[in-house]
Amino acid sequence: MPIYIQLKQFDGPLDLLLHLIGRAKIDIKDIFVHEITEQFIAAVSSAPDFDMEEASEFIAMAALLVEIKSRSLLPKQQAEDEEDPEQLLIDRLTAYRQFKESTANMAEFEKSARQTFGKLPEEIPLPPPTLEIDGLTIEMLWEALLRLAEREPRERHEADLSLRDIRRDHYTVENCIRSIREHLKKGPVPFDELFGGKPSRQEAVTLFIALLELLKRGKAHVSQSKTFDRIILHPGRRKHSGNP
Amino acid sequence: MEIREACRAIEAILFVSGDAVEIRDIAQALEITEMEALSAADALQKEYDGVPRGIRVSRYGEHLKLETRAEYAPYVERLLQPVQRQSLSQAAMETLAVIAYRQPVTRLDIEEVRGVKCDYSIQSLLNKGLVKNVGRRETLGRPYLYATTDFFLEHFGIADIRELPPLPEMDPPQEEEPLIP
Amino acid sequence: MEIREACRAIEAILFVSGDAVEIRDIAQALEITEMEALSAADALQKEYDGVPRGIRVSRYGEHLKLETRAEYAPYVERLLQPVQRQSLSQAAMETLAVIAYRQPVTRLDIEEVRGVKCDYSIQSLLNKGLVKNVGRRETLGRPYLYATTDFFLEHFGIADIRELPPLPEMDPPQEEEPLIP
Repeated sequence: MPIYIQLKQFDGPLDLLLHLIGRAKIDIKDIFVHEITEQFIAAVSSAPDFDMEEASEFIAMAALLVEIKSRSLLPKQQAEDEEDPEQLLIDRLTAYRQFKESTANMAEFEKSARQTFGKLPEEIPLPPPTLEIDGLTIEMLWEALLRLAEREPRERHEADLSLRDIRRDHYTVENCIRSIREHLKKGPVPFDELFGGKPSRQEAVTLFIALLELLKRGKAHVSQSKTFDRIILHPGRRKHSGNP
Repeated sequence: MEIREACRAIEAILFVSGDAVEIRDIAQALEITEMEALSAADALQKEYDGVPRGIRVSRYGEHLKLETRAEYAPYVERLLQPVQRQSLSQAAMETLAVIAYRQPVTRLDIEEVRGVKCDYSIQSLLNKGLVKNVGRRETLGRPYLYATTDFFLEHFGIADIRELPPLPEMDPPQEEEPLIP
Repeated sequence: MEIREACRAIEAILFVSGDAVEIRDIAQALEITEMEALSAADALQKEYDGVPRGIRVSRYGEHLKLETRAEYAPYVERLLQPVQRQSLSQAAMETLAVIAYRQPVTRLDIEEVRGVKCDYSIQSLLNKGLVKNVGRRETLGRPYLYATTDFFLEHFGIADIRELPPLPEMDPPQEEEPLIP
């Protein structure tokens, strides 16, 4: 009797085999006693929706069935330790049927769980995230300072910037500008005379920036007769003599 | 924090979030230990179960959720369109069954049982949050291992994976009762 | 329908809805009169108010609603937006120490003390809100000046930076080189 089967209905060859076994009302272990193999091959080869991609598993199974069947016709020549492919297939089918049956139980659980309802989450405007910092203690700060102190001292240019005190900058650009302009009121002044006896690096840098600022604002200009000669600072903008 | 107070706070949290909330996150928010959060949750659960109520506190693995009791589903459905859990296809259910009973398993383990490729159904279960990746098996190719999630428990309404009924018996041949009638 | 049963059904409906539900609609769904629905709602409300709970039933005109009690909102917020815990690396701790005791300082000042590049640790302290930019030093390159923030004070529970303990006294080996003690 020909069997028309749509392969798509089945979740693979094991599923189809179980279907055929079920329909024949036989036990899984009698699969090769019955005509299941023939029915399976007929079903696969006559399938109208034969899609190579999906059918490859069915074809592989058909090949296995044929192999098992043909082996049974030959005298036994199987090694002791070799597993019997027929028994392997029967075991696989049995295990698969177990899981397949278990899905009925699971579907029951699913069904009753569907009788309970949750609630949609509320929409809540959230404040900005808060941050907490672990292990930040005054002791840890101290330890960090002590580590720094123990480290090999590097050359320090500005001893006035000690960790001992929190001190404002001694020299600000604004103050320096004021002091340069005081000097300039008396007329041109050599640049190096702007500094005190031993200017600190900070003083020198700040004065120099103040000077650049004055030049930019046009409140002063400089002259130098030759390279490395003294730089003379003059009040006011440079008067252009017309020379390019 | 007193346990009564913790109960109330948990109740409020579960109500607002609607979804299942992890016990660890609750403990963190209330600044109590997970053990304390657990016993408060237990107390709250008992309180809800003590008198028959329209809603209950359910525990799914490490998650807690507030939800309606099944008996009142018809009334709820008559008035509202509650969000329904989607039921799974047979293929997805088979793959899920293999994962649930044999976890952790690799894709090949599942395909060995089902006799078909399972990439697609595994991916769809991952997307639904019913299974998760729990590492790799240290064999050739280091394949991923899959296990069920707390959301799996929620989907099937069970508190613990051990509540799944045992697999159906292997042996009895059922002459008169064909599997697929 | 018994009043207790109606209470339970109303509770389930209000929970799933989340929003306010009209009493007339509830009566219709439960196939009871509006009067019956009202007295069931009353009973439910009393039940919720009897014991302190995290949620309560509120009535707004002809509507009923289940909602959280305001006092538990902070826990809910804390859950949805947990406090982010971070710790400081040793490098960041050193940089912070230098800034705290010498502020305002430039990156170069810090690097001079620490003897390593400090861009990364300064950035990380800025991100954590422990230090801030307080202008520029008017020297060449106009480098940024860094100082500690109010969050820094808050973290140590002090009102003013001068409350930081004085640096440990150590005999400086050289007058001109008062190292970090």
